[in-house]
Amino acid sequence: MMATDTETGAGVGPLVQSHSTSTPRHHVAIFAGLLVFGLAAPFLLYPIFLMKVLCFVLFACAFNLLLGFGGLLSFGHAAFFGSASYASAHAAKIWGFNPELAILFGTGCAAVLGLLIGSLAIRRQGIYFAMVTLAFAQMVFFFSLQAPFTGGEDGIQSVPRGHLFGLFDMAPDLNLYFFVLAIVFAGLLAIYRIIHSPFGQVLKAIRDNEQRSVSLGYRVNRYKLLVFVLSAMLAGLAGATKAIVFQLASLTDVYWTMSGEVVLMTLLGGMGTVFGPIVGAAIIVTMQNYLATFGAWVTVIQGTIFVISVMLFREGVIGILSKALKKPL
Amino acid sequence: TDVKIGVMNDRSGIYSDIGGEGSVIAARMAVEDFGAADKGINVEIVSADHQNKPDVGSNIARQWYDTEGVDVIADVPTSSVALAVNDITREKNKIFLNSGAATSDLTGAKCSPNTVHWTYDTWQLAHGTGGAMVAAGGKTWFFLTADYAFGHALERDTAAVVKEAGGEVIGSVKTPFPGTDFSSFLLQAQSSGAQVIGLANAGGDTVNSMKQAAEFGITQGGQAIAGLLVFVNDVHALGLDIAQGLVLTETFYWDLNDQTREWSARFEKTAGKKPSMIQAGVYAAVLHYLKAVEAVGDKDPTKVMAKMKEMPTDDPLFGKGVVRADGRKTHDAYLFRVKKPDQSEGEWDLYETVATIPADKAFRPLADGGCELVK
Amino acid sequence: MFELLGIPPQALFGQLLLGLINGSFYALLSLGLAIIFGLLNIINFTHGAQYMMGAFVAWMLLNYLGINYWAALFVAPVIVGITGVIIERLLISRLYHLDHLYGLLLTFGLALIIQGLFRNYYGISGLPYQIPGVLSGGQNLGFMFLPNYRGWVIVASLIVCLATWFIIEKTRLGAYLRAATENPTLVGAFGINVPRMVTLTYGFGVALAAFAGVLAAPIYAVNPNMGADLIIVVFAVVVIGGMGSILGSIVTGFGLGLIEGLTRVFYPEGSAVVIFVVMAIVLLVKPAGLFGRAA
Amino acid sequence: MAQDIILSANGLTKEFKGFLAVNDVDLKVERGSIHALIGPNGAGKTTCFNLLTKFLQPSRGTIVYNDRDITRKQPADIARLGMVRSFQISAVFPHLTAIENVRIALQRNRGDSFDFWRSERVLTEFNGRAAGLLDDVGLSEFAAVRAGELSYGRKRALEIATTLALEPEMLLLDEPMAGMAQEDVERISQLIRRISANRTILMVEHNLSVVAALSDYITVLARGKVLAEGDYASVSKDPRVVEAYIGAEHA
Amino acid sequence: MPETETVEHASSAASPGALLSVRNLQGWYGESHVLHGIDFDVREGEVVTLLGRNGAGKTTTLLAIMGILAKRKGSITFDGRETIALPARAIARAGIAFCPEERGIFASLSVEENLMLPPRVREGGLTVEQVFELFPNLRERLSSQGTKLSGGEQQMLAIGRILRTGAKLLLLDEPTEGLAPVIVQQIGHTIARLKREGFTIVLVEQNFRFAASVADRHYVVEQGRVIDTIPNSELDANVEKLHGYLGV
Ligand SMILES: Nc1ncnc2c1ncn2[C@@H]1O[C@H](COP(=O)(O)OP(=O)(O)OP(=O)(O)O)[C@@H](O)[C@H]1O
Ligand SMILES: Nc1ncnc2c1ncn2[C@@H]1O[C@H](COP(=O)(O)OP(=O)(O)OP(=O)(O)O)[C@@H](O)[C@H]1O
Ligand SMILES: [Mg+2]
Ligand SMILES: [Mg+2]
Repeated sequence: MMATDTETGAGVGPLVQSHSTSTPRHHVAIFAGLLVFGLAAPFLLYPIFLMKVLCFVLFACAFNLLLGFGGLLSFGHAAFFGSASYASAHAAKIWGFNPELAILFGTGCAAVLGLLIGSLAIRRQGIYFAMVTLAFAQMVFFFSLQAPFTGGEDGIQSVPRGHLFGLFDMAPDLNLYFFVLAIVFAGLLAIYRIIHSPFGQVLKAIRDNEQRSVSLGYRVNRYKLLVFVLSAMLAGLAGATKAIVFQLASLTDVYWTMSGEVVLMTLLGGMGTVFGPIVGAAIIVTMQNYLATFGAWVTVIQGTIFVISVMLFREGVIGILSKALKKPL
Repeated sequence: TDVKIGVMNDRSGIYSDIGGEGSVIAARMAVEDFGAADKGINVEIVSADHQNKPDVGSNIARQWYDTEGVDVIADVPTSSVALAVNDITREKNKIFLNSGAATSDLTGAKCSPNTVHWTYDTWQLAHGTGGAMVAAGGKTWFFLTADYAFGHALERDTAAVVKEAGGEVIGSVKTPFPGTDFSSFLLQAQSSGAQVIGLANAGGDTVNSMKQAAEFGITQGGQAIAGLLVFVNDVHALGLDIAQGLVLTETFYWDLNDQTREWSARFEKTAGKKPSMIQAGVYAAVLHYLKAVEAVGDKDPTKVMAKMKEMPTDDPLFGKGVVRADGRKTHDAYLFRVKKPDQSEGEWDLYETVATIPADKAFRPLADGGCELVK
Repeated sequence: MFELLGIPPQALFGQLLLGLINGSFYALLSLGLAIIFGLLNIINFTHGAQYMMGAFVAWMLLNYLGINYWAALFVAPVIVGITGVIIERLLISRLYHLDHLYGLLLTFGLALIIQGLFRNYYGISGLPYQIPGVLSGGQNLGFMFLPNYRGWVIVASLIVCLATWFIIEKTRLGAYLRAATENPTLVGAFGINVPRMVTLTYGFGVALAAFAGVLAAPIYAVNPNMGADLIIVVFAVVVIGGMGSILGSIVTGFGLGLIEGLTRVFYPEGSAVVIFVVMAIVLLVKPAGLFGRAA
Repeated sequence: MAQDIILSANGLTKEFKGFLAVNDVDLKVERGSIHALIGPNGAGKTTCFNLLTKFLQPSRGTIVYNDRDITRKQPADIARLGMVRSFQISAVFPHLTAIENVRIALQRNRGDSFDFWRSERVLTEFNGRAAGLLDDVGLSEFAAVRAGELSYGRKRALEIATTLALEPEMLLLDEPMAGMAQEDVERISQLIRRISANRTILMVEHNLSVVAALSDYITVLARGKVLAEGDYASVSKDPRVVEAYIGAEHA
Repeated sequence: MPETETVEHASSAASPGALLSVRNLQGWYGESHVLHGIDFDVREGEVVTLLGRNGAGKTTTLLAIMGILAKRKGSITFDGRETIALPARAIARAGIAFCPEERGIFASLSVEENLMLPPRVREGGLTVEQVFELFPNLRERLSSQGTKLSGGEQQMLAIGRILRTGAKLLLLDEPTEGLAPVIVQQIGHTIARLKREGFTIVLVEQNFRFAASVADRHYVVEQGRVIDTIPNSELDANVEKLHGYLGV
């Protein structure tokens, strides 16, 4: 009793599955399937919508790296998503960077910001960690609201999509789509590798029992910082890409509700699963897209969906599926 | 011809009462009143909530144009969203009938050959209210400015008017947006001793700051309050007890003449309340657009836009007017004063007209806007 | 911008007093939130919506049933508290064995629903609620004009806060509550009806929010969005005070009201962010918050 | 033979808000020995452990390990210097399987595992050693079971296996036998004896038969101070120790 | 709590004189079936122990009796009442108290609050003064935070607080774990005294010697079943067998 109680109460544990050491074959198959779907999708669906989904998929997966596998609940991930989006929009619009460089620049900014915020935040745990990240994110928001180059409420609009490597015109949606697909897919593979690396194994241990990890000689703060920076950087990659896709960087990207949204995506899909956040992000973005026509009822419908999913599918779509199939997904 | 009109506005946030579903109703009324079906024009109306976020708005606009065959986007309050939609409409060569947004940039620095800005703008508000107050003796001003682009623009424009008219701005304070508690800022305004406290904010911010000004006895102390962007719905929400004596500018009020009264009564039947000037603007703009389509016999945006600018406007709500080369629609504006409770004869009997500002004075002169379309 | 010397001390007093009034709301709201978090381990994101419901119920009582402000001050919290009890029994009670993230998600969803429904029925412009007759007018304090009603807000909130603090920190009930937070199973095994206690506590926390809502109704427009963004600020207050510390959330609530008030004078744009700056500093220096017990 | 001291503490003191939990303790642990730290509950044994392994900062005093002053080091660095501890309340990684628990420790010897770009397949090289260690503590059949589902006693055994995986030069064991069934006590005792061959062990234990059987030297703490020192025979006869700790009835 | 007449139950096997009767008790953790039919009886005023290897199911048995194990089946009669379906709080009110293996001291409560936490369910429990006599350490650390106590002190606190409640039946899960020999002896005396005063005790113990010194009867648990019963008086004769069970 007491043992089970403290365990389930202690953290994100129960949903996290322990993976065997070798990459399960069905994971390879799923990745391949996702890629095929990604390649075919723009011929069936609206490419801009798909790109939005892709950006949020990457964002949610980056967040899940920190929460589901690092055991750290950041409530300020919008800071990285948004600052990267501003940075890449600025680089592309004002400095005339090519899209790949603008995105790289944005990602770099997010990583630096992640290093700054992370090195302060990881000194705290649990809900306090969440709150410190939130506090810093609010400061980033404030900065974005006040700083001259961010355009305040208007944001940075009319960002040029430019030419990839100075060669390929990114203005046609399809061209841009395949570029974005490549970025996001590479991002997902990177995350997968991080999770299943020796580093990832230590992360799991730290999340399970930090004290014990210390006593075994692990300098846990460095691990936490590294995963924080990696997560911030990948979130930044998503944000920077989004700015180029929509030709816009705005306050929405740095507002706290964005941090909340990514939590929702991750939970809805299944925290601590590899593929959950992908599904979660797809569901939420689709929902927002199609609910827009319901007008004032949008929030009511959205709220109802959250309540239902918490009450009935709390392990997330993929979490449940994974249980049913008895396979880690 | 088949025409698809997208009404995009805030349907759940702070501007949903002045636009929202009411704007959709107004657009539908325009289609009916025009008798589109009889004239062989098939009109479909869709709507969406942009949540006052430029990213959401631009997303919807893009999708509407790309995948849903929308020809015209109407309403779009909130300046930042309006500017985003302005860009996309130009890129896709469609038509944007803005009624809800305030920024005068839409017909100035950022003007577009595809946009008509119908109802009002910051220049007009500043000149209407600011000019009138100074003329009435309010020489010293203190601004409560909502801390975002719209607030800044409104303050800047009004301050310019005040100075031009011989008044003086003795202070201003930027208030976090959106805010609920303005007492601290009002206290600063009070202790500044300014004759006029200018509220460079909108919606809930205006309502709350008015309410609290009354609570702290600011108007009793002899200071006047100028609402730079106040809608009839705000006054209705405040109640006359608090709002009485407030001076403000609008370009439409339901009780102006028989035509507006008749139309507003019909509107009220479906919407449950009197129309705001934004909703009136949506009606008039859609009506004018349909007339142009009929005249051209085609919905080609370039041709229709040329027609809209060439053809004088005429509708029951704003009377006769023109769409200028920069996209600005001009018409008369009115300076209103909010009635005292004992003057009011009904729930919506809220304003008395102080002055009518003729169309050519009400809006920024064509040459001053810096619009590239004006040679 | 920093006109420290330009501000006469008189005006400063006025601003501090206003800060204290805001602090009263922070204290009341964060107190409710702290109690709920402390016991249920749930970050009650519905708190803002429940505060708004308090104001709305007061408005409805007046407009539909003719029940005046003073009665509403008691009736509205009870009604909203009961809705809280229902929510707890029906929904939240099924989440205790899970990570507190789920509670957050659920209450966040509920907040969306509640706010959306009120928006649909009552619009967004807000509804007027008059200051009760006895409290209209105000006192000229020399340095400022203090509306009577605002003075009442400070008094009422202080009384309620202190009474609550006493119950939780100084009585046996409080010990049960705190113990149940840590290990409900074991407390149940001591013969205490933990589920009922938890339900009532949630109801009480919600009632506190509603009480703040009724207090707020005459000052701010009764508006479906009035609590929407508040929750995050109030939550910051709870964290600064030290999670689970009742006294901490009360003192911090009032204190932050003051700090925010001062910021409004010296750097008004910053008043929305100052609480978070304070929070970051506090947490980095004192990890468990100002009054929190170290873990 | 001249004493070869691996770990020594001088004037070690820890004060908690006016309460002296450890009060001016001098401790010398000889290399290669099994040194027991015993004493009544609340005597300050665990606190001593926490001080030695830097989980707590001493209020006063110095700690020297292998001729190096470690008084100001971080806990993780202590482990890196070869001094590893176990915890009084069992400490495992509940969501990892038993073998993964051990591997985490083995992995540390690869150097710091910051390589997030490598596949975790590189870790399979440790499987053999990990299985061997599990076998040593009698857990081989539980290799694939999640640590959180093991019974209490087995968790303790797993903890020891994990500790041993680091091949520490010095081991600090806090009540390794607590909560163990008789059979395990035997097994773990033998295990400790076996591993002590080339290591130093400092151990807190209340099971006197284990202490008697295993320890070369004993320090008795009471109320934060050293009460007596010596081998089991002499310490167990010390009337002060009998009164404060062993009790009259103990055989 | 009024004494109720012993009611005849469907589970006819419940022996009439027993205060606690456990029949065919099954228990699960989630999916995994841990108890496979535990049977034993305790008469009023007896001390019995459950012995067995690690993981045999001793703790789980206590959890099931206390009503904390979520999934349980079979029959548990206490004082003539069937309690298998009751919630933990009702079982506690009926007069059973439990001292968990992990001690369950509350970090957010002071030592004093921890001690005073469990409500009295019946007359006849120890007074606070008597608890201090038994465990003098506690008196000194009264205002300190509960979990700041040393491991052994926490154990004392956990035992002390349920002695206060006056529950008739005490379930003690390894009460001597981590305690100094002097204290173990004291607890032995305490148990003997509680027994004299009419308390009934179910003890889970690893410390065989200790168990032998206090108990009337030993039940040997293996893989979720009681496989043997040994009265304390016959202990000497059965030492070999017992060692076999426990693997000594
Ligand atoms: N963090 C702390 N704050 C305050 N007091 C503490 C703290 N840690 C330990 N103590 C006190 O210091 C004393 C020594 O505790 P310690 O845990 O070292 O005892 P111990 O010798 O290990 O006892 P045991 O054999 O029961 O485990 C105890 O009285 C305990 O209450
Ligand atoms: N929370 C849990 N989830 C799943 N299985 C569990 C859990 N707790 C215990 N078990 C399993 O149930 C069985 C019985 O455990 P229990 O704790 O009752 O043993 P015990 O006899 O008390 O052992 P010990 O002497 O080690 O305390 C063991 O096989 C154990 O692995
Ligand atoms: Mg200890
Ligand atoms: Mg056990």
